[in-house]
Amino acid sequence: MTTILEIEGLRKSFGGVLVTDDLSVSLQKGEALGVVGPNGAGKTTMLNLIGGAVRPDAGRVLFEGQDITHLARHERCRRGLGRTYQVPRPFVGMTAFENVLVGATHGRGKSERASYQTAVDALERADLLHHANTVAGSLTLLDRKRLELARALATEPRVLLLDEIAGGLTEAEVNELIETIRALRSEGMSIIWIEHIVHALLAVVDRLMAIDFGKLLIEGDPHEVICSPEVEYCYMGTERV
Amino acid sequence: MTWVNVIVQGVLLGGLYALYATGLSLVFGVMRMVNLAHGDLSILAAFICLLVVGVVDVNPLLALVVVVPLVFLVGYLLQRFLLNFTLKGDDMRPLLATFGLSVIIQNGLLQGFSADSRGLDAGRIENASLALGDKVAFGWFPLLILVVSVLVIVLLNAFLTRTQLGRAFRATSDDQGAARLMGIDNKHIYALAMGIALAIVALAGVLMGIRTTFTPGIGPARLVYAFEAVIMGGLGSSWGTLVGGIMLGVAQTVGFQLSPGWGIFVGHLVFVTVLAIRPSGLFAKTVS
Amino acid sequence: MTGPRDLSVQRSTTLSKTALVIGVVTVAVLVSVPLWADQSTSRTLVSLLTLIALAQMWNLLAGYAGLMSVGQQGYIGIGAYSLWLLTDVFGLHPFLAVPLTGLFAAAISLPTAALVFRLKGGYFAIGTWVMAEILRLIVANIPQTGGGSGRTITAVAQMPVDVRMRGTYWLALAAAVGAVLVVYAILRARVGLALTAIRDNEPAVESLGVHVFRAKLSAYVLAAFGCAVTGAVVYMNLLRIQPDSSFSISWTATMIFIVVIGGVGTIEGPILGAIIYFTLQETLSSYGSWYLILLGVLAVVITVWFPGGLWGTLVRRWGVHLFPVQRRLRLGKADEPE
Amino acid sequence: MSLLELEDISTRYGDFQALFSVSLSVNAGESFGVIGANGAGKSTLLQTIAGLLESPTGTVRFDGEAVEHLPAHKRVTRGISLVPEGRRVFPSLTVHENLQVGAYGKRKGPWDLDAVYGVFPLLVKLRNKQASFLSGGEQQALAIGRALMSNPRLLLIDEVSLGLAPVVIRHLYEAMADVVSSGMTVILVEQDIAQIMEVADRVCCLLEGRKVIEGERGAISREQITEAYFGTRTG
Repeated sequence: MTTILEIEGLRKSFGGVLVTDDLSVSLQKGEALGVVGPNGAGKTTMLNLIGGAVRPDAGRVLFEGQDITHLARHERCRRGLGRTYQVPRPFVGMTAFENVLVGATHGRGKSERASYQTAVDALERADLLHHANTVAGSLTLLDRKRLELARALATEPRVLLLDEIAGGLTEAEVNELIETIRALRSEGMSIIWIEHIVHALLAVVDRLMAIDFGKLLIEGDPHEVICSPEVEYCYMGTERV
Repeated sequence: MTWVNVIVQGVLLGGLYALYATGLSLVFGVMRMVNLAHGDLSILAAFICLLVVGVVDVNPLLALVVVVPLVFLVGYLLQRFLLNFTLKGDDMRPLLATFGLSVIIQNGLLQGFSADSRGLDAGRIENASLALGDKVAFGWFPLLILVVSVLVIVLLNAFLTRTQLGRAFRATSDDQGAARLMGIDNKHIYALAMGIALAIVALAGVLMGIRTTFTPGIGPARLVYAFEAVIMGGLGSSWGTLVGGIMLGVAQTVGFQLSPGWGIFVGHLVFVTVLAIRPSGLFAKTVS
Repeated sequence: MTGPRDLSVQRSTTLSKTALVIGVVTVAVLVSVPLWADQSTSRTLVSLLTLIALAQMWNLLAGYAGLMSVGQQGYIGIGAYSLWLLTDVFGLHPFLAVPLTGLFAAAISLPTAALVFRLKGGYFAIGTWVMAEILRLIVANIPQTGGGSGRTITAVAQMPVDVRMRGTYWLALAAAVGAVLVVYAILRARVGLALTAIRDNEPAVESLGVHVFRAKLSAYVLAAFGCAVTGAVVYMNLLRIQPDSSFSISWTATMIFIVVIGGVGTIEGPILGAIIYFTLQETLSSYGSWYLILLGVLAVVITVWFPGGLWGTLVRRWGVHLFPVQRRLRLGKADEPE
Repeated sequence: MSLLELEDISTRYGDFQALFSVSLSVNAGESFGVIGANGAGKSTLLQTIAGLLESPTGTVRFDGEAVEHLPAHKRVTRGISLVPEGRRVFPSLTVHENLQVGAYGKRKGPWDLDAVYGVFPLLVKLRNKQASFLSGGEQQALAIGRALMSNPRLLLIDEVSLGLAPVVIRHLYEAMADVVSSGMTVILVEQDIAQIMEVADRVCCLLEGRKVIEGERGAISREQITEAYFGTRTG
């Protein structure tokens, strides 16, 4: 296996509070990596650092062997990093199809006509094709989450960053989503998935890591990690105040 | 005029700009809104003062007692019953509305007072000056303006940090939704902020009217100077705004000394330079 | 996953096809105006056409790129002064010089953007104003341009009147039709997709590979180009350039009034707005200040209570689009989307 | 007697309906728990009571008076106070100033700076610290203290435990037990069922914007709650 994404010694603080502290992770090609940790542990910041929404104070991000630490967000997307946001950010005035088309054209630098098929495929894989012509502003939460996924897929990423995509969904909806992500994984997509719903993660990921206070606590086999004292420690409690 | 003297004059002029800028900055701080009619409202205040002085023959400085509260009221009502409605949705709406307002005020003044130059006569203090040695001399009145602007900044800071209402201003600025949960009526706070900002600007307008002459059309330039002072000083820093105003004043005075046509231009040039080198301003609060 | 299939994307409606036909006929008639109408008619139409062109440019900035500029007068002034430079100084034929003025403005707009793009929202607005002022002050202080009192563009003034009038008319028509078509083409193209997405949710767009800065910059540069060319057309008629009037904020005020009245963020709005503004101007401008006060009140009332302007209100009520930028997906019968 | 009565409350955000004709009543002195999955409408319910939302339909009666037309700030002066989701302390104000702003409505009552510092002693040494530099648990304590400063008769608390370590949550719940025992009426929203079953006298569960179960703490079985929580029957 080859490493597709690697972060080395990432450090980031906001207003004096260290949210990412010397974090290093590597992701193999075709691997699905799950990330757990309490709220405020720095999980989303980690994705922001990888996706380029936030620049680190120290450390490097390597994608396919190249240093992308100082690349702008759109550049990273074009290189093959796709991401979804925890709170969906649809372009409310455009239809689902047009939303996805933004990713399909700009994410890959293709002409619009050449992107139609990509957009349709992305909608279909995210199970949103039946709402293609619905204005995004009137989609339900589940469909907005699907739209997030479809837009990211339309950029044809090699690494997909998922931020709590299952949060707020019902059990049945979560199960549908698991199937979708499983299918992506079996097609060879590399995935980093932050999620609170642990059973969803366990159903998909090859490897799990737990972080707290911006630090890596433990990583390894998903079941072992979940049962580890470190994870129990951070979920079940110690003095934090 | 020696260069030392030029710089002293510039610093004094900067006091006036800082006064304009403080109002602009207060409104932006509390409601993230830029009032494009800011300068025109200060000229409106100068004309109101002219009217007051014309009706009851008093010193314009005394007329401030009427003008400032009146303009405060105008600001309050304007925000409460017009501009508050533009704060929802597209952030271009307050700009468009205040731009329209600017055109209304300018042309209203033009209609009422013609395009002639006016001035306010405050008597002897206008021309009294103090000589330091035989090289430097400055007018008492420009010095008074600088003192007033420092005083306004001190008082405003004290208001914002020491009083319950001031804390409500800052709380609303931080998170208006959470502020409402504390029993704070954000619409009232916005209106008060506009009222206070315009009261400050009214003070600036009248002082400027005493210092120099004015016409209905010079409002936009006041807005531009206020803006340059705010950006140079750094958003959210009241003393930065004072320094920004002084820098602009000095740059313009030095420019005028070099060549009368280029004075304002040198001011813009200093602004552009700061924007290019330090876009967050000289004294920007660190983002937390 | 399925392979390629029968898909098509519908981008027009019956109404828009009708509108296209009417549009083509209208333009054809407009092209022929100088051949049969008198000079005052074509002179009047030049004013209307230039208003449409300017409003389209401002709408591209404010309505699509989210850039509230109050400094477009800077580029109009550049258009006026570079027309003089190209004709009187470099000896180019005025008709040839008009389109070239846009290049000057585009060149100036790049470093300007590098500065003003550092400012956001209302401060961006005042920043653009400062830039226009800087241009005005430079021009006013160079003796060669005639300084503060300006000068007459001799090469244009010395043209035979009927040649100048006809040429100016066709240039104005080209500017107006060109502005509409270019904005329309942009919105239907990839960059239009990006601009519309930026308008809806700017932070999310970058993660989808959109170069937000470049999209906004292209709109800004294009608007500078368009304003300069249109400004040059205007001065083909006015003949006399002067810093205070060529770089006057009232140019931008006009654009703002037109777009606000007509409806920001649509192509139809600025056209409609220009016609209304023009009618008001023709009937009421003799009232001077009162007329401008009325426009100000209109702008405030529309902004506060009818934010979509006239066309926006029509769209909300009847859903009409004469220039559709939609992309409706059509698939085979079995899985037709709702 | 009931202090708060909701009748037929429906709330929508644009095209999305978050609550479907929810009715419930809360008695004075009671602590009432609202549970449900993410997105079930719990926060929306609290925001509706607090008056933060634009146009809910239905009636909100507080102490016998209809308050649904009152804006949020006026409900505070009547005695309804919300500790919002995500704490939302004023980041640029100090801890002390945050508490002072809490007393903006000038309602009389037992809660003042001393009383709040008494319940949350950890805030004392932080009093001059800017709120943005506080940890999650400290911010939550501050948010609750700030709400208490308004001397509410009804305290609404949205997800105390969100993102906090169990020990911290335990501390906060201990502090809140003091508040409840002082006779304050409290509505707590939680995702964590176990936590709420310890504190609440009565609970209701929301599922996709509808109230699916309501009753005394002892009267509902864990299975009933799990079923209501995940909607396993409705699937």
